[in-house]
Amino acid sequence: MDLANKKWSEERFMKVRKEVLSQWPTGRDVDLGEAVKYRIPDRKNFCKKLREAKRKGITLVQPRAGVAVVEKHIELLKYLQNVGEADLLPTTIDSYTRQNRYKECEIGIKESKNRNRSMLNGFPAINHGVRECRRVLEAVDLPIQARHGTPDARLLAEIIHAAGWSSNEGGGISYNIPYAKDVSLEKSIADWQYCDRLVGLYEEMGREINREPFGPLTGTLVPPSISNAVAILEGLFAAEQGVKNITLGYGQGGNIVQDIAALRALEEQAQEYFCAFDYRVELTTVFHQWMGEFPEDESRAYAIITLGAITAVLAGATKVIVKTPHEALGVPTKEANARGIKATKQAVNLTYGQKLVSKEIDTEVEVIKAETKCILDMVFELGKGDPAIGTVRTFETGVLDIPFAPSKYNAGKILPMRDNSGAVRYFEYGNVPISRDLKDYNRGKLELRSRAEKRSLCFQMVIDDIYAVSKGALIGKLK
Amino acid sequence: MDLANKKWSEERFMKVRKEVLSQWPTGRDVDLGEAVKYRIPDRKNFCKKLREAKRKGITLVQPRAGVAVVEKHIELLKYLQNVGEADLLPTTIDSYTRQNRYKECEIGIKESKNRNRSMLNGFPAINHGVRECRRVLEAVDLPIQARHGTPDARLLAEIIHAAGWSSNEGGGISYNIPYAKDVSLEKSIADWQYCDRLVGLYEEMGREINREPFGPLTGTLVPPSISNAVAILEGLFAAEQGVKNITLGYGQGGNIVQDIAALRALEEQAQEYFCAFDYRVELTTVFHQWMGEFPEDESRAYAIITLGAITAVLAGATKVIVKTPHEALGVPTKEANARGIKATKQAVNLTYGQKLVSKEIDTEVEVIKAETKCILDMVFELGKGDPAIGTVRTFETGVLDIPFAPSKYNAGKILPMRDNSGAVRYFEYGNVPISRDLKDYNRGKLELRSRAEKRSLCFQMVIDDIYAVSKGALIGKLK
Amino acid sequence: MRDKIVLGVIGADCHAVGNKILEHAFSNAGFDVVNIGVMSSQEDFINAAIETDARAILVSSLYGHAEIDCRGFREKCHEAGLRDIIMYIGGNLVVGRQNWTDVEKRFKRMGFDRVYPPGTSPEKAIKDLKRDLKKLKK
Amino acid sequence: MRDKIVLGVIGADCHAVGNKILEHAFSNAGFDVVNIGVMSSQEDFINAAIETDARAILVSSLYGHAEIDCRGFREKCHEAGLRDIIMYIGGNLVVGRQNWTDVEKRFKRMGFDRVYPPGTSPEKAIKDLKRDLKKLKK
Ligand code: B12
Ligand code: B12
Repeated sequence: MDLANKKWSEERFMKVRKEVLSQWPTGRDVDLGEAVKYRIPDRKNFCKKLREAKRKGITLVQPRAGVAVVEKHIELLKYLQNVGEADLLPTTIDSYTRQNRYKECEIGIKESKNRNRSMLNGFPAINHGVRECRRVLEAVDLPIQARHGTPDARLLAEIIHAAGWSSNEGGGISYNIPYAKDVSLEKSIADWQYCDRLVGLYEEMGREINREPFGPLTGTLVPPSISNAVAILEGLFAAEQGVKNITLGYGQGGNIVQDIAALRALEEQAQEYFCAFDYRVELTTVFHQWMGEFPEDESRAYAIITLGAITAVLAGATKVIVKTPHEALGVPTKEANARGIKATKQAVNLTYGQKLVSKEIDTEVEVIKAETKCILDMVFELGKGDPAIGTVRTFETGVLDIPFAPSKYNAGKILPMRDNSGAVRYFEYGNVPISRDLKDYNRGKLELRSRAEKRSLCFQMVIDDIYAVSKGALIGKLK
Repeated sequence: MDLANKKWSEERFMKVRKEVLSQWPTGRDVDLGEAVKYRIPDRKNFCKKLREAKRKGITLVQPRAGVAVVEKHIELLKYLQNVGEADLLPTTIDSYTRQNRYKECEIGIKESKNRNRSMLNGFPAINHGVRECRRVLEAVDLPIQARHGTPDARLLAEIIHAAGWSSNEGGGISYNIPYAKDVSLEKSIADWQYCDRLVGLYEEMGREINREPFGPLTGTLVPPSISNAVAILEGLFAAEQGVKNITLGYGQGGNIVQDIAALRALEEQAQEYFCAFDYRVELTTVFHQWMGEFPEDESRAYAIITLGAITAVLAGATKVIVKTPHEALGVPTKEANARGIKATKQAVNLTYGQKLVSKEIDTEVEVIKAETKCILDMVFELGKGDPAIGTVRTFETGVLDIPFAPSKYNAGKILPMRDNSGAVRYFEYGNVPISRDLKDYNRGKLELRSRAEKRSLCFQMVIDDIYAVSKGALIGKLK
Repeated sequence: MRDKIVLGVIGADCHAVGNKILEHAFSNAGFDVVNIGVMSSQEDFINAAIETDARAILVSSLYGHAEIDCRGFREKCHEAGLRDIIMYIGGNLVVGRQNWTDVEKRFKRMGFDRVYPPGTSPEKAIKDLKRDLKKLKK
Repeated sequence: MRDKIVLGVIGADCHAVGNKILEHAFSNAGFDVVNIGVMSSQEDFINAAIETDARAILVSSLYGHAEIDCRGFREKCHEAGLRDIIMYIGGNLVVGRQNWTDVEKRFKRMGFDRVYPPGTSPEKAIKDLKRDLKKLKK
């Protein structure tokens, strides 16, 4: 395998770059020299905002949003900024762009204009090109980040960073396995090395850019040690390519103690790995409000959103990504989106300065770190010390396994399940190399539920758990 | 003083009763013998529902609601039951009834019918009388509780219990000092002894009825030890008159640790006092979602409602009283009311089974209990062992003092303030006899805030704190 | 000389927090505030205004019964000889959420000079009152 | 003999959870499910249906692009000789929240026999499919 967790040479990068920029006509407009000179005010700089928030112990609030047509997208972002009072802006990229199907984007843009409603589920940044993306940034007063789900985001990264967007979400694992069906990890990890190297280059030329691996993966009952292992790996990949400002993330599971513990474990353990590899990175964290299925009822959605916001603060997250009361039904209107932000801001401000210290949290931190270490140890072992090679091999063997993921490069053998307090545990391990004692811990927790519900642990309980939140509870209990 | 915490003789009760029942024509329809025979199904029995919830560790959800006209009130309650999925029903009584101004109720009812909108802020149960109140109960499938704020609720208690409503909120302190201007405590405590004795009589005749002192008082920055002291006193008053099923309450302050601690302290300490006096009562708890000023924005209101619901569960409350997204603007429509319930139910079900154990909580429990004991010790001292007499004397001397209360029988000398984590502390003590070391604890916490905000502690901070939640934060910080 | 104003909460309404803050704010702003507190009747307001020779009556009503409580208030002021006293009202005036322009109209028709929606800041009313008093003095 | 059905998620759509549950539910209900998974093209569905001689095609689309992705689907089935194959579609079919009857109409016009709103339970579709198949066999 060609892959290695090794900083790309300038030669290799530039060679690939030529090809990348020719993938679509707008690639021609990318000019690195010009882009570095383009001045971005501090208030639109993702890294600066995150740094300040971390210093002050504040949790910033960021929505998701994107529509097909530039004017409408600007209107949307301004609304979220002015009415919603967002702290950071996103631009969610549409699904065709994510699959590099730019021709279909053209159709989507045209029809969106004709019908005066967005036919795309996001903003097709590549089709719009550098100039238009810059116009979006200039129209707002906050930093913009691209949020997507693109296995090969090389051209996208070129265009958005040239436009001055100072953060890019994604990673070679997290934007492949949950988002694609047959893209190999060799390819996606290499393609994201490109994205990271691009950011590294900008850093070397004096422009700060933030990178954020996508924490929640499939958003559906992911055990914290799985998503933390992936986040740490992607953090290492990014750091190796010269990325200096990294935000690692985690998606709300619903059990407050486990969620607080998971984010704390992630931050501490990632820092340990960065130190071990001597990477100097500025690390911040992001907490995603519930990424699984939502109920249709808006009042119920608000409750989930608020629980997420509160947990984010108690976990000490640098930012929180917001869901909306329309989540179950479809891409939210700008009004619904703003409502999600407002509820989140209120909750964040109500809990600002509050801390929870508890032995239970400490225990969960230890458990999550230990499980994560089981996985990462095996990654390094199979990769003979190289985490990139190790990642590919662990997925091949099902050592790393993401529940419910669509990719054929994912074993799909593990099954998660909630315990009796709603914490997500391992039910089936597949080949995930969790140690004996930790398996006992998981099993013990699940047994309590089994006893409480008077049913033996079974696949139906997993299904019940998937539906539970949207049906009004955390745990899929028998009535 | 005539008052004493002593079970009323039957003779005394019956003598007063004659007078009470003649206060308004509908009093004539109250027939204790008939009322005891009137069968109430288990599902409409407050005591049974609470007992079962406590056993299962569930937090029940109860709204507030009441309109002037019977048909509309039935429609409202059925909606909250069927669409809102409330677990327990209320009937909020209008403000004229609370002041025994039944003639004004007549006007309100008439005009409400004419204009086809409620001109009263609640249900005038006395004017409607036993038969109509019973019609309300028969139209629904859940227990009904009267919720009001009536210093002299004797006739009201007679009518609602005769109608089969199996719970009554209130107490001689909590429905006087925050709700009236010049009703003496001697009178209100005696009048509530009557209400409690009536419940005691029902119990003796085999009908279970729940009583619930009103925990939140003015709902505005009340230090937990003040409201807990009042709740425990009213619990003792009720128990002495033969009440067997008591729910003690507390209004959300906003700091999660303090709120959990306050409810735990209340339950434990009340139980200690009941034991000391050899009262056998079944004790449950109620947590009130934020009782202070709300923001007008509905999304923000949802966040407060949800935080309250979550805290209620973490605190182990037997039930939670729900606010609505319309709170800041006016009595909610039935739809808005149901929305508040749904958000609460979702939050309650998401957190069901979750527990928080922490040293910080334990410390706060100790502090609150110790402060409460300082106050109660003085009540017993001034009352020469009688808590009723002691209550009157402590209010006279400002030993018991409720912040922002309208009553002229309240000293109004204490001032509360939030500390840097949002917990409500004593800033000015007036004559509240908190011991030196506890004062140091309070002061220490406030000093942290003073330093963080770089302003010395002052009255403006109290005002800022009053407005804070409605302006989007817990603490009234300088920007 | 400081202008005298009568402040209070009308009817059977016990909401005391806003009243205390309004007293504080108007005093700080240079008014001589006669605060008759919660649960005050029309007569309480009128007597206080006559006794203290007040320039304005500031009525609060939070609990929703203001429509009933304020009926005939302006007329009674007239009868009592308070002819050009300024009358403001604010709070949560009606039961429930209603169209604000309708509510305002209703209360203006009842004789209030200014009618304030829920959540009005004291500062706004202070500014208005200073302006209205200046006009009156001219 | 168990009825064969083809199941999949159309277009560039990666939502896999519902697809896995549908497979489980339809199998349990006695169908022989050919699950082509996420990110399947019209051709993928058609080929699978032809190969397996399926009675029905069940299309999921969660991500909002179904209108574009399903264009001409029925016609292509016809061309491929799948003349009376049953076609269902469900999920979050359009971008955003739209009037459901409009959406349903739009997709029926495209040739789908049944169109399901967000959050439809598998049980509902299983019942419908059994009924529709029975009708077809008569
Ligand atoms: C989990 C999730 C994800 C995960 C998916 C992981 C994975 N690979 O499976 C992640 C985070 C990766 C993701 C990504 C995206 N998502 Co998504 N996602 C969700 C979410 C929260 C839950 C989906 C889910 O798993 N539900 C649980 C399963 C059991 O239910 P289900 O999928 O609805 O399927 C059931 C029923 O619908 C029905 N059904 C489904 N199909 C059919 C077909 C037939 C014939 C029948 C009878 C029934 C039926 O039966 C199924 C079983 O019960 C939904 C919102 C929601 N529903 O709450 C959004 C949602 C579907 N996602 C959405 C979008 C837009 C995206 C993204 C484009 C980007 C984004 N905005 O984040 C990308 C998609 C990229 C791509 N190329 O596809 C939108 C779609 C918007 C729209 N249609 O207007 C939604 C509605 C969220 C929203 N409101 O914006 N998502
Ligand atoms: C705290 C509170 C209580 C406490 C009051 C304690 C006390 N004694 O003060 C308690 C719990 C006891 C209580 C009881 C009741 N309350 Co209450 N209460 C509230 C709440 C949550 C906050 C009020 C408050 O203190 N605000 C803080 C202060 C600073 O603001 P404020 O009072 O609005 O006053 C400010 C402005 O309005 C303005 N202002 C006020 N008056 C005036 C006048 C002028 C001229 C001007 C210029 C400005 C002005 O300036 C003030 C200072 O900034 C409000 C809802 C809300 N606003 O969130 C409900 C609310 C006022 N209550 C309400 C009701 C109905 C009641 C009850 C009848 C019963 C019930 N449903 O629970 C009883 C009243 C009994 C009675 N006899 O009066 C309703 C009124 C409904 C309506 N109008 O449609 C409200 C709106 C809640 C609701 N949505 O149902 N309540």
